[in-house]
This record gives sequence, structure tokens and C-alpha cells, in this order.
Amino acid sequence: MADGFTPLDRDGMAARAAHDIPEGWVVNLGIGIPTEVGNFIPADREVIIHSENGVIGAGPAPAPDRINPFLVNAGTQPITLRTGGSYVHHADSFAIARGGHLDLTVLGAFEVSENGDLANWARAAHEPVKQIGGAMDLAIGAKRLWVIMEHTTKEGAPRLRRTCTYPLTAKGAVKRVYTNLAVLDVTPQGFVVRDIIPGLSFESLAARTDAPLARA
Amino acid sequence: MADGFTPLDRDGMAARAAHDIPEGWVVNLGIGIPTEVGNFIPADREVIIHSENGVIGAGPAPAPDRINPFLVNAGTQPITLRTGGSYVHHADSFAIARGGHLDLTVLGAFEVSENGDLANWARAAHEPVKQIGGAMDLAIGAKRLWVIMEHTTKEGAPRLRRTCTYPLTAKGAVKRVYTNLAVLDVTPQGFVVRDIIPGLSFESLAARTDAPLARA
Amino acid sequence: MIDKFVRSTAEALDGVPDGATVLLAGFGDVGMATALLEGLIEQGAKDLVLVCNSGGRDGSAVARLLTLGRVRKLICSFVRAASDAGRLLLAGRLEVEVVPQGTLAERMRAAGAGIPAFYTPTGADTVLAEGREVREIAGRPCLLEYPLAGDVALIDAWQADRWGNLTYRETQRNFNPVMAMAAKLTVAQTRHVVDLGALAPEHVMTPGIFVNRVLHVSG
Amino acid sequence: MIDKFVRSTAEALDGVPDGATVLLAGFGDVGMATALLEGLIEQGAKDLVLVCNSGGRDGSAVARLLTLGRVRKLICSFVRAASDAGRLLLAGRLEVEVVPQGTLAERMRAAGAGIPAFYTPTGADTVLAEGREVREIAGRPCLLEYPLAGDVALIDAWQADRWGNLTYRETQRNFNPVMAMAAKLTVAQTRHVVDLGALAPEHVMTPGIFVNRVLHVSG
Repeated sequence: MADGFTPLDRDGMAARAAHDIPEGWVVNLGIGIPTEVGNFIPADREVIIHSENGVIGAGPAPAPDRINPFLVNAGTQPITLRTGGSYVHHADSFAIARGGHLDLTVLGAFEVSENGDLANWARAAHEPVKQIGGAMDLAIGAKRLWVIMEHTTKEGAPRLRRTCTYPLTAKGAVKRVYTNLAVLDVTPQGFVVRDIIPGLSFESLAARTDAPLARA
Repeated sequence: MADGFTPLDRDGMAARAAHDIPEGWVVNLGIGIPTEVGNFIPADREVIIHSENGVIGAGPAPAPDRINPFLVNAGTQPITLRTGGSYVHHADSFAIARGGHLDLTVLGAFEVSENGDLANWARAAHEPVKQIGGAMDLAIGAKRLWVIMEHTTKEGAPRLRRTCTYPLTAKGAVKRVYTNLAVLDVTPQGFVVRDIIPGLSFESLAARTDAPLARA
Repeated sequence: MIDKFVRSTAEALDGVPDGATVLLAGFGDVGMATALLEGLIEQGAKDLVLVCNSGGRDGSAVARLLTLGRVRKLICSFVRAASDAGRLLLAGRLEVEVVPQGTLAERMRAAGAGIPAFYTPTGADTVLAEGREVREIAGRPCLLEYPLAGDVALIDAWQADRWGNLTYRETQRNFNPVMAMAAKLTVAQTRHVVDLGALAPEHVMTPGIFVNRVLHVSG
Repeated sequence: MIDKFVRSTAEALDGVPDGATVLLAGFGDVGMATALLEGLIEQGAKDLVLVCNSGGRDGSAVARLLTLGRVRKLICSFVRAASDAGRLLLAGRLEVEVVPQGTLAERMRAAGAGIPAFYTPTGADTVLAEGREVREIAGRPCLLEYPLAGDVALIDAWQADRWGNLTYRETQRNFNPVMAMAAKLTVAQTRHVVDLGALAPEHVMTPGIFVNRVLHVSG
């Protein structure tokens, strides 16, 4: 069966994840697409966004003429602070992340394995130029870790795998993956497909995935 | 030779210790006579008094009609805050004490040994009712630990000893002892007498001390 | 809309189970959530583990909780012999674990910060080290200490908003910010209720993300 | 009278020796003591160990210190391949130790708080654990981490008084309070000088007892 489908773009993936975040959660949004999730949370839904550089209650980007050079997010982009927000120093900020106080962390990734291993900081185990940042701390500490990433690489290689080929950020940490093609839960039985974009069949999704998939 | 001397009273001991504290030091004063040291530091000498319950820059007791029930010292006595003072929480307060940020800690004691062991929390090793408080933290963390105590017990037993008979608070921590009879440094060679109250001979002081004494 | 305010001590203490570990801040009476502690006495939970700086003076709310036999174990930095806590201990009716005050604060900070264990020289060369793991680090004996987490923390604040952001006055602060981070359920009493946004973001002392319920009290 | 103000960057950086470990706060440029860093470049100390969240972008003051060859080792949480730091590393001209950002902050906090070592699950099941001590605690592998202390910390403040009490604006705070506690010599630059007593005692973010020198800078 030929599929007629349009993969989600970055905004689409961010919006899809944002849809699942309920009011009251404390959420860390990683650099890249995860940061954009914040743009799709309705203003009247009080979700408290934590940024690793010490922001509790990050708000949307300011108007260009209202940029405050002292107020940035984890990607050093200008942001605003929501009413009710506050600031802490770096050790306290990571106490929040590592101490289990985040209801949710959303990160980008290169690969996720069917047992929830996360690989998102390097393409080779002993790559000298390491881009770890706060990812390992965030991955071990959150109550839930979601990943947003393209379902495959530009070359078509699956990113959802039986075993990660890239060095790990943390083992068994990922609970859910939002891709441009589907939403998948990581369960003790492996990946379970929650939903697929319109026009894409389960079999076609499975063909783009290294690990076996189960239906919800 | 008969001695004609008057032992220092509590105020006298506190004043003697206060005399040796230079401007700029950060000082923790323990409960009891050590607390009274603060009363004898001239107001124009800026010594920053730390109190374990989170005060940096404790000032003297307020007038009775100016008591602030939210502002107490380590002995839960009402105090004031010096201009320039600030407050921290308990973990930060003990980070100050344990992290080596106190130039000086002054504690009371039951006994001090010639190698600087401190015993100040119980009269028997396995006494069930333990009064440790912050003493062990303060003793291990300060750049200098001074003790203020009577030279002997009420019964005349020496408190400066070859070896402590009471359970220890910390080993090798005490650097100087102010008693009602003398000031003694704890050195690698044991107690060295810095000064003796008028009218008391070195020999008479030695007779009231379990450990051997050296002259400065 | 996030709104953490509750209307009664009963609502504030609802669901605290028997056997719970209760973190109670305060240094003497300063910074102690006395109204919540009275509420806990009313609420009835027993076999509690109480973590509090001291066993309290006679006549205090802490002493009342202890003499009512509601506390199985007290974890504190000191107990006075001449106090209800001391007498209960000597009579074998109260288990007491004495922890140096800095270690007590740091163990709760570790619970809040996700530190599974740490070393400290405090107490390492004393009877507190008997039977415990000691490791020499940088030439100094150190004790291995584990986090101390609470099921419930009772917090005394000065101001609070509906997100649970808190401030404290002077030495009211003491153990409150640390305990607020270290419990599964953090309940605060506050003297003042303020609008969201009224507290300067730089001056919030306990961010609301650590607080589950807030009760307005007078005084 | 305690007065920690100095009048020049030269005075602020006086005595920083070759081989010193320098803690430099900042997240991107926010909260980075750029004037003091320029002063360090002027001052001439070399063979430095620089502790900083990242290797910096090209054109930054950090990149200049690195390209001048003044840094022997960089301890940071990430390095970009396309940056001076990345190129120096790949050319074998810069030693780099990458530490997860939370562990980096916590190791400095440990230095400041007198914690000789602590365990953390961060990185324990990754290549960072290779050849290192791992211990299972509560069913989880944990890495043993040691304090990271500085000889000098360079701090960027918003306000300061003559005791060295500091405040920070918004996310300017980041690593500054932690690094201020973790160094033997803590030097702060501040945008504003205030009278002693002008800062509310509850709102001081770095107590002056952690600060040795303060330099007033414009901007």
C-alpha cells in the first residue's frame, strides 16, 4: 500500500508534544525543537517551564524592542519571565533537575533504544569535542523524559533502535518519543505506538524503525 | 609561694578573647560564654559574627522594647543584625561553617587535650541524651577553633588534659584555649602558655593542669 | 489555574499517613509551622518519624506531639535531658537519632538535590562513627552520609502566592527552604497572602515548585 | 573598616599566579565578568586551569584567553567543534575535561560547602564512568565526584556594598553564587555600588564573607 502522508514539521512536532502537557507540570525544555514546545502551550494553561540556567517559569520570547540582555534560556536566547516566575543559581537549578522536581523533561536526541536509552551528545563514543551540557543531569533526574526528534536521519536511517549506536546520555530514561511520524511510548515491552500521522500505515512506520513496534 | 590572684569571671574571659579578634574576621560564637565575646568587640571594629541558624553579621541584644521575635542567635536569644548583615538558610549556614569560611569559631568545652582534641557535648561516651547541635560541624570546619572554659571543674579537676576523658567532638581541632586563669596555645609540642592572670605563677597554673605546659 | 491554597488545617494535613516521616523546620520556635503542627496533632497520624532540630522545650507543640506518643522516632541534633523528649528517651519510649546539625541540614539538602550519598568529616573521629563506613579523603577521615527525605514537610513562611512561592523573615528561614525541597508533600503556613507577581522574582526564597499546599494563618 | 573595593582591574587581579585554577561564571555572556577576564588577559598569568560552562564562541573573551595560549586545561560542560576551543582541542593544544553541567555546579558547591566527595547517578552509565569509581546506591549506579575548588573566582554582580555583599539580576546569577563560595580569592565586578545597609538583609544573594575584592565597572 502506498502511503500519502505529510510528516510533521518542527512546529508540528512541538505542538503535538505541547498538547500532552497538563496544567501545573514543571517542565524543562531542551535546546532546539523542545524549546519550541513552549510556544504551543496556551497562555492560560499554567505550565511552569524550568531552564537550566536558573529560570523557573520561563515565558515566550520578548518583542525585539523589549529584549532584556540579562534574561536568557538554556539556549542563551532572550526570553521573558511569566508572572509568578523566579530565579535560582546554577547549583539550585540542577538540584531541581537532579532531585526529581521536574514533572517532565523534553530533549532532542540522535537515537533512542527500545529500552529507553538516550543518545544525544555525540556521534562517536570517544569524540573529543563533547557537547554534554546539562543533558545527562536532566536525563537522570526527571520524573518523565520525552524525546522529540525526526523518525529517521536525513539519510533514512532509523533513530528508534533496538540498541543505540551512539554513546549514551543515560540508560533506560526515555518514556515517550515524539517524531515527525508518530508518538511512541517506551514500555517494558519496547516501543508502543500511540498515534501515527494521517495517511501513514503502521507497517510503513515499522519499516522506518529499527526496533519492533507494538500497537497501543 | 602562695598565690594572690583573682580568676577571671565570665565577662573577663569573654573580654580577653574579644581582645584578640581583629577587624574583618568572620567569627562563629558558640552558646554560653562564647556568645558573650560579641559584647566585648568594640562597635567600630567590624567583626562579622555568624550564627548557625543563618545569621551573617549578628549584632548585640536589642533593647527589651525592640525585640524582634523572628531574629535570634544560636542560643535562640533575641539579637539584632549589624548594618551589612544578611540571612541564609540552614544548609548554606553550615556550608559556611563546614566549608572553611569562618576565620574563627569560639566554643565552650568540658575538656581540651594537649593535641587539640575537643570534648564538649557529653560527659559519657554512650550517654543517651546527646547535646551535639552544631558543635561537630563547627569544630571540623573553622580555620581556627578557640575554646573558652574554666581552667578546672568546680571540684578542681583539670580540664586541660593529656587525653580527654569525655567523648570527643573533634580530634586535633583546638588552636587556643582561654580559661579563667590563662591563655594557652595548642601547638605540635602541646600547650604553650601565652599569658597568665596577675598573681598566679606558672607553677601554680601547671599544678591545675593535667597536661604539661610550656612557656611561650 | 494553579492554586495551592487550602482553607483549613484539616485540608492542609489531609492524607498524612501513619508511619510518615515528617520534616519540621524551626530553630526554637522561630520558623516553626506551629499551626500545622497543631493540625497534625488533631489529624491523628501516629508512628511518625519526626525530623526537627531539637526535641523541644516542655510545653512546646513538639513536646506535646512526643508526649502524646505519636512519634516512634525523633531525628534531631540535640535533646535536653531535662525535657519531655529526654525523659521519653530515658524511659525507652522514644527512639532518638542524634545527627550533627550541619549533617542534618546537608542530608536533607541531598534528598532535595538528588545526591544519593556524600562524605563529611563531621563526626568521623567521634563515637558517631562507630560501626559506620569511614573513608579517608585528602588525608582526613570522612563519614558516608545518606539523604534524609520526608514524606511531609511542614513549612513556616512569611509571604506566599498561589503558586506556592514563599519568602521568610530574618531567621525564620532556617531549615524551611531545605526541608521544602526534601519532602514528597510540602505544606506551608504563611502569615501573608500576596498576588501572583507581587514577590520580586529575584527575592523568592522557596520557589513554588517545591510547595504543594499553602495555608493562611494569622499572627 | 572593611572595604573590599579596588580601583582598577590591575588591583583586582593582582597576585593571580601562573598555574592558577580560575572559576569563571557566565552562561553565554550573561553573568560573565568580562571586564575582569580582560584584566586577567592583561595581567599575564599563564598555564591556567579555566573552569567555565563552555569553551565560548569565537570572538568572546574566553576564546581570546584560549587562543593566546594562556590556558593549559579547560573544565567545562561542552565545547563546540566549530569554535576556537574545539579547534585548539583537536590540534592537541588544549586539554579539555568535559563535566556534566549539574555535576560541574555541584562539584563547586561541594568545594564551597566542605563536602569532600559525593555520589551522583549523572553519567554513571555512560563513557564518562570509564575507569572511575562507580557504586550502586539504592539500586542505581553512581559516580564518585570530588570538589572542584578555584584559586580565583571571577564574579559578575549587579550591586555590591563595601562588605562585598552582592546581588544579581535575572539569569545573571547562574554560576556566580556557587563559584564565589568555591575559590580562595573571589573577585567581583559590579555595575552598581551601594551603601552598606542599602541591600535588604534577606535579599543579599552572595554574602560578602565569600568575596575578597570588588571592582566597579560601567555598563
